[in-house]
Amino acid sequence: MVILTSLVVPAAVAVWLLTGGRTVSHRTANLLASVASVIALAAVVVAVIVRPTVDRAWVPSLGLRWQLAVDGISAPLLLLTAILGVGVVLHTLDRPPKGGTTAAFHACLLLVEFGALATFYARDAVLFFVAFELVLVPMWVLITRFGDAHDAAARADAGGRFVLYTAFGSTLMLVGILALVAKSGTSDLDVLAQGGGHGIPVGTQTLVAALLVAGLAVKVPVFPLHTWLPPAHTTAPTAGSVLLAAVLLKMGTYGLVRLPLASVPDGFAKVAPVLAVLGAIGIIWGGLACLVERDLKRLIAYSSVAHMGFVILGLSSGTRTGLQAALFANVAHGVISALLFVVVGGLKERWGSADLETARAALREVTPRLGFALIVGLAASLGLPGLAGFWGEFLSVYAAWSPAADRPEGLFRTLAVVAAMGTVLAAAYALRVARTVWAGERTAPPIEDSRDSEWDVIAVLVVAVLLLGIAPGPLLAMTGDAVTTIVGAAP
Amino acid sequence: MSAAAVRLVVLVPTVAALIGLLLARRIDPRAARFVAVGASLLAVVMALLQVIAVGGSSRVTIVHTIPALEAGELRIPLELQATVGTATIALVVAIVGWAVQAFAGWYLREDDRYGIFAATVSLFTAAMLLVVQSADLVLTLVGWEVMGWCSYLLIGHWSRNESARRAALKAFLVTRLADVGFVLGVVILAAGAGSTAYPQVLQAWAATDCPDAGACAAPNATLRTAAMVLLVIGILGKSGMVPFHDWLPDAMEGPTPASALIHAATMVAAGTFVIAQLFDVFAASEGARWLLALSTAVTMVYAAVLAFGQSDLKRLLAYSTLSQVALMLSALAVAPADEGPGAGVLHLYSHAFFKALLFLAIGWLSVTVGGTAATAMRGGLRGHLFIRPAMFVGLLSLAGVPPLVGFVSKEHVLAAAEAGAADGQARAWIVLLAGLLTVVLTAAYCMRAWLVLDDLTAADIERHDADTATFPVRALVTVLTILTLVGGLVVFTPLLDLGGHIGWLVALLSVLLIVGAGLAVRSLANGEDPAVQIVGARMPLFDNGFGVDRLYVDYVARPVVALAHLVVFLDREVVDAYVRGAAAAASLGGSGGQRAHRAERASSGLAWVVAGVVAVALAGVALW
Amino acid sequence: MIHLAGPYLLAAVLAGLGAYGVLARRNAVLVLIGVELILNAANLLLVSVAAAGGDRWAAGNVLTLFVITIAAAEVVVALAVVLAVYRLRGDVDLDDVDLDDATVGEGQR
Amino acid sequence: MTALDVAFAAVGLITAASGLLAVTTRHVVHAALWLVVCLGAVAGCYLVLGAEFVALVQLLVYVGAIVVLVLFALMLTRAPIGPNSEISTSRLHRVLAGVLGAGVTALLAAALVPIAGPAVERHDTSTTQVAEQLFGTWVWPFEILSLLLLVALIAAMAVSRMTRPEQAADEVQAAQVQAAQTPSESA
Amino acid sequence: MIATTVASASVAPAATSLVTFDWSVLAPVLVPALAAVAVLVLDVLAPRLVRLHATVGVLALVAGIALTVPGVLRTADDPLRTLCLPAPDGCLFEAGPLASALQLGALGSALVVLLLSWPGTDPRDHLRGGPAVLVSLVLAATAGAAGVAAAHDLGSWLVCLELATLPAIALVALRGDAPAGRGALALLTTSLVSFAMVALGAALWLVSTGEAVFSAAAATEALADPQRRVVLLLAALLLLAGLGFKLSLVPFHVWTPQAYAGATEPVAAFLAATSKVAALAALLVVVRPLVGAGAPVLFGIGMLAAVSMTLGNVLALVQDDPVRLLAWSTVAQAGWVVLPLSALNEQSAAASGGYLLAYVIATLVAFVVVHVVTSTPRLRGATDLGRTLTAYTGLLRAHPLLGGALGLALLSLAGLPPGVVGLIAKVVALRPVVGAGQWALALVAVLNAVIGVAVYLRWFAVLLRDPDEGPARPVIRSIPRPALAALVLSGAALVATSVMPQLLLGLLD
Repeated sequence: MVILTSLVVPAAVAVWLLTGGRTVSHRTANLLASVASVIALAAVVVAVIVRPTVDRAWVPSLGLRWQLAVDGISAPLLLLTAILGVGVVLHTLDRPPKGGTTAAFHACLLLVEFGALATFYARDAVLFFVAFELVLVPMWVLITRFGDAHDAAARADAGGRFVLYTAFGSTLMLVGILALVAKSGTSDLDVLAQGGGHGIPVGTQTLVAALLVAGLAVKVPVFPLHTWLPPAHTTAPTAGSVLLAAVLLKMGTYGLVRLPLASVPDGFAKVAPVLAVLGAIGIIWGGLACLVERDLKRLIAYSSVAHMGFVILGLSSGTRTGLQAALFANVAHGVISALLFVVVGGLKERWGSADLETARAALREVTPRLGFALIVGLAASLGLPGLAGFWGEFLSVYAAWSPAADRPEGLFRTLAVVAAMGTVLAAAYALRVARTVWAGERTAPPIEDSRDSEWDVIAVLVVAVLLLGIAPGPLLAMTGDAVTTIVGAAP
Repeated sequence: MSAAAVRLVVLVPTVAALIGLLLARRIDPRAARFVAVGASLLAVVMALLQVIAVGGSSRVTIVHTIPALEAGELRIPLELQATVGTATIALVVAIVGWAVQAFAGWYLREDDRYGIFAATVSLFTAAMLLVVQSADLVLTLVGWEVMGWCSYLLIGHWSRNESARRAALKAFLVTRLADVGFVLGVVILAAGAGSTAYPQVLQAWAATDCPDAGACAAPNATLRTAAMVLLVIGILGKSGMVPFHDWLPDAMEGPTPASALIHAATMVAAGTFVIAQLFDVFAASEGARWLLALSTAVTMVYAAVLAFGQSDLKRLLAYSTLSQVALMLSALAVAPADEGPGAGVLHLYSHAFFKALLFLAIGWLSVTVGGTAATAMRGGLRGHLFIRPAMFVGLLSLAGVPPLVGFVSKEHVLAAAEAGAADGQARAWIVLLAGLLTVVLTAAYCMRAWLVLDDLTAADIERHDADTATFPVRALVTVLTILTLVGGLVVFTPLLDLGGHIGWLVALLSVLLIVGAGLAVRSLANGEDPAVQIVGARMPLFDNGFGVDRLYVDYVARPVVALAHLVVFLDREVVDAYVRGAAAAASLGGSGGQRAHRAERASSGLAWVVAGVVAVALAGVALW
Repeated sequence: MIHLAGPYLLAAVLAGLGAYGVLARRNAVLVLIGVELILNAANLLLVSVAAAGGDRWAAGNVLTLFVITIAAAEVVVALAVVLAVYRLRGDVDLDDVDLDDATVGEGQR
Repeated sequence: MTALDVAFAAVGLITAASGLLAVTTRHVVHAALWLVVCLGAVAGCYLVLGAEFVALVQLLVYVGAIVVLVLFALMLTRAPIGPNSEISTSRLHRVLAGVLGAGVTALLAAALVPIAGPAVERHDTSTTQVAEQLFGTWVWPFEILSLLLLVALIAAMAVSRMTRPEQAADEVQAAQVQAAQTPSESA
Repeated sequence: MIATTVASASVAPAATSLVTFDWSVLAPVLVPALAAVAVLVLDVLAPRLVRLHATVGVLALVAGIALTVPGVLRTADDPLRTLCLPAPDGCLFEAGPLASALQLGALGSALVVLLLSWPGTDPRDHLRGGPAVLVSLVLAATAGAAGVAAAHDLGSWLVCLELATLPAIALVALRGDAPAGRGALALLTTSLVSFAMVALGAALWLVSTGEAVFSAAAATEALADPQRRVVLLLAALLLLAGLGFKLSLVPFHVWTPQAYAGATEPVAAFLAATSKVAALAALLVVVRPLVGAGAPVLFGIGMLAAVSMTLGNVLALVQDDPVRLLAWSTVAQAGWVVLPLSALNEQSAAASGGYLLAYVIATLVAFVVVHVVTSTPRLRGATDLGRTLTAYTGLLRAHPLLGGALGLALLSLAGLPPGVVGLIAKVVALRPVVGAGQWALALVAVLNAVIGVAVYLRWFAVLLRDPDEGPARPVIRSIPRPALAALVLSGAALVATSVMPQLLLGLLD
């Protein structure tokens, strides 16, 4: 019931906004969306506590069911999505969208939230795919209609890239899912996870795992499938960037945990070294790209590539620690990148562009709040202990150093070293940004500091970054049991 | 009681930092000052309580904090510990922290960002105390990294100066680079133990004889060496040892209280304590000890030489820190395994006092003379009846004149080296020789500093001290002076678990060397700055650390940036080329197909049909 | 007694000729002739099955009748279309390219 | 070689030869006339194969109706009398067409000849049998066929009355009248 | 002549009955067939009541739709049967769920086409022959489509297939201008050749199996004999090729853009929907006995599918005329339709049918909107502006109903939610392919799914723009009521199947 509430309310309000409520004022649309997202958040919170399940037939011909549940792996992501769902709506309050109607903007936000929640709830492989696709069009609309007002061509390009690239990935994933379902005879993720791929030959498992991994890697994104991300982030409106980084990318890693890792572990073990190498390359690649990137939003997008590299590395290690690390880093990156995008999006609005080469007033001097938020975000991004980013990265390196028995140890240890080197690059680019934007002697031209809804959102995110950093225990405990069921207890 | 004290020692400054952060934006700095100084005093009280509670027992008290983290196979207990050693060092740190807070309250009274500075110092102190009290590798790492970040903030406090921004960046990046080693070392140790708690790690890795061969597997010696080498790399970075030494002098761009904090008892010395904690494992890794010995031996001499030639007295102190920290680390590198890390820890203890004293004194002085350059400070002490003795004591202690605290600890270090040499360790000879050389050089630059500061020929300067410094500042200078004077008595208490002793022969030798060096410098000075006399025109070379910064830029920074440009190029032209290529191919195919279908002739349609049938049929025939 | 190879071979030849006729002619009506040849090849096969007694319900014969009738219906419509096109364009050449028309694909209509 | 085989070979040769001429001749009208010969010869084949009713229908419908229609069409579209190279496609095109045609023949022959087997007893199907089956088993397609013929007629009439678009406006009225007349004509 | 033959349908069986007759089973075919004749008769009696003809047609189709329901409700193992011969020969007309669902699709799409071409609603309406001809041709072709779905024997299969084809040629030609002539000519020549191939294929089928029915038993027997197997495969390939023309599979597709562009939009919709249903229905009849035919047929179908979807998508990507875009999209979608057949397992036929129906619904909605937009007067600019994509600029805001319907249709065709039905259809189509382990084909399908997304989003992006950016803002004051009905009908089907895909897929099993 609560699960359905958290899904139906945003979806219904979105549909109404798209049909009946097309002409409502910005305030009304925002109020409605706020109410919807808050209800969804409340329902998600209840669902995370109560852990109800929903199981209803939807398309019996395909064996497709509305099979929804909450477990330790999805709970943090659900909470993250619901909280950010409220956050982005709140953030929009003071900044009416440009490029289309406000109703459409809010509807798109709610639809993305709806799709992401459904993805995280889904316990049926095919339903997962359907939900996975749900977010594409609203996100695409956000990018192409409501994105960077200056450059229509860039919007179209970025939106097209986003939707085509991810559609490619998800269709590939669909092939993998269908192969999996064909081989194992069920699309129930829980049953698949329990089966653990028994009875499927390793060769087939490997193929299925490769398909699933390749498909999901686009969404994560894993090097070299990441080139859609920077343009998408650069052009998307702030709310879109936040959702993209904090929610959409997580769907990829979540899918990796749910599908290949849980369902065809033997096959995944074969693919994992490749994936891990790509993850490590992503860490270095993203970090290096950030060192010379001129556009602040693109820079943060590339840093996302690097951070997701840690998640991938943890996932590939095949240990419980690795999985825990990945899940933690996933959520942490969600919060951190959301914070950074809110700040940077705000800066882009104020500055008119996000080019780092343009000399501007130091944030520390003229806008203490934005400056503080930025430096917290950067510190968390470089993996400073006590902030959210640290635990996932540390545990990820740990997991890579001591991978599961069936992984090539030497390779993974090398990757652990590479990943650790990546943290230096993270420090370098984070401080590069701090040095050019945050610190400095300039006080002109002044810009307005963060206020009202924007500051509220930032404050919540800063608190979340701190909480996750100081007390990682609850989150780790939340994922602990579920991780054990997937990877299996230690030998 | 003791558990609460242990927790509070760490917690009080942390909370102070958070409160300070909230108060930071108040215009009136009094609230911030009150919180910062009050909390630091409270921390001293707590540390004192802890010392009392732990007393002379050799027991290790484990204290729980937040619940342990269960990260899959890895258990992270997140516990603190209290032993006599940790309690004492914690007290030292707390005292230095208080001194710095109290001093900063006065020193930065005009600064519009004092609040945030005070909060950062609180956090810095908390992080160091965490490192000291930690019974868990991860907690150590947390404190370790937070210190690094705080040092970044503190060094870059005056970020309106480009040089401060650069120095902060450099400090953080260099230490961060070395921290890769630290993190990996921690990871390897934890991976071997399945836990990050010190007891488990020590048990798993120490070279103790296993009572029951079946119950515990012998630790992998290669991995152990790797872990410890990596750990040492991290420590070299944080402590500014060669080859990571270049950031530390630049860090003088920060406000003097920050320098005092960084140099005296916290960040640069933290490595000593970490190795001391892991000494049993460390002692068994020859490779790591060699690395540490070589690096510290080079650093102590090199830094001492550089210290002598600095045109800026604050930088002189910075290089002296390098040299002294190298000394304390060298003790760990060469001390015989059964003697333990006591000598190094003792030097950490003593260095904290006299270096804090020196920094605060010089900071105070700089306020009155308007700079820290040797030329500006010339004769600066003449008007300061209050600072003059403090500075004198501090420099003597630094030079290692008996019976000041610096003498006691330095002799312990030398004695450890001697013992190591007696043990047949080749590296101990190196360290011993370097140590003696350092003694000479230290005496020389201390003498130089004194001669500059107390230059009798300089014009008499008005007495400033009475009307500028506040009471707390005077109090703290007094306290630090006293501690520097009598701190050496600690060797007669059970507070520091010392395995060593003073080698009287070496002590005598070093005293002679000190006196000789001092006299030599004095005579060479000839009423001028001795450095000008000796180094002369080569001073700028000394000032920029023999151009090491350039090397970093040319051989590390530039290649990395070049690589980054390459990556961006590849990202755009190769990785993305597939994407653009696919799009281009699709539209090219589209327009090509369009052209092929442009005529749309019915007969070509027919040709297509028949050709298709034949093709399909032939394919079918070929395949049946 | 009869060998079925004969009718089969003839059907194959007729079908090949029809295919050639379809492809080698530009005039719509002549294309129609090729099509008729192929249809006759089909019919020949149907009848030869009937001759061999290999069918039931007189299928060979009946289907031949059906094909003939359908062919007739087709021819009627085909000729109507051809006439109409001829009236519109003045010829029934299949390769005739009306340039104004050919640009339709470019969306400039 | 049975007698029937010989007879079939004779008729078949005529069929093949006339079919070849029908698709290769440069005279438009000749092509239609060769088609008449070819279709007539096919009717002969049917006779040899013992399907006299089909042969009759072939003569009546094909030769009688279809070819006449084709000839009419050729004349109505003012097809030139006499040799005309423009009715064929280019030489290259024709060579390709020839290859394809030969391919079709080869393919079919290769597939069919192996199953021809030895000589079989000719199985005659009487007209009565055909009629019984046609109105018994095959009555459903037969009825649908009647609808097909009707529709083809209607469609042909409607289409062949097309005029140029500029006359369209006043055609609407006329078309309705014409549509009204169509069924009665066919009936 | 007509009157008598129709009458004989009811009289003859009684006299020489070899087959049984169950009128209710035949009704989905008979009702539109009779209505086609009735419209012609009405035209004679009351030529001025043009609306009446259309009404009769609509009523007949509605009745036909209702009459398919019993067949839909049956299971695949127990279809409705009629025209049965004494055992062991079985029945010549079998309406199982799949066949009935396809009949339903044909009748439903024809209903939308009739509503769209309602007399007097299109100012450009100058069709030859008047409304009655159009209505009766549509009805006749629909009857053919419905008939071929259930046909089990070569005779009715051939006749029904041709009944579904011939009127379509005439329908294209009816518009009476040069493009229509060209389109009709292209369609005509291709269809003639294709019919020739189909006839040849049917003859070869009879040669190899000795049966005039598409029976699995006979086919299996023929496949067991190596020599007959070759002939049967050749027959199958020829039949496949002939039907490929109707389905617009590459390389039999060339007529498609020409004919679509030349015909009126309702007729194009007919070609895109009803005609495709007939073709697939015919194909399924052929393919089902061939389960077990193995590589050659599978390879042939797979190749056709891969090439069709690729070429169709790539060319659709560069089209600027919405009708041509939809034409090329038909080519691409045809590839998707036959994709599952390349696996030839028990899921394939239903998967193929399911995909086709989803496509038909979406494409009908698109055609309805295109028709409304092109037949609507504009503020400035020429009347045929509706035939460029820019004419749809800002349609979502300018006319939410039309824009929303078109948008949903495009997303369904692209296979993106909220067009869930398209997405589910892709799942359905890919499932047998993946199940059979045809990875290369699956990869091609994946790539084409992406290009397809690009194709339809390109148009969808235009809908999203600001209406003022467009060259000539369409002034759609009111949609003619029949067109509105068509829009509501097809749109409702699209929405309903998107929310509950089971409504569609449930028809098939």
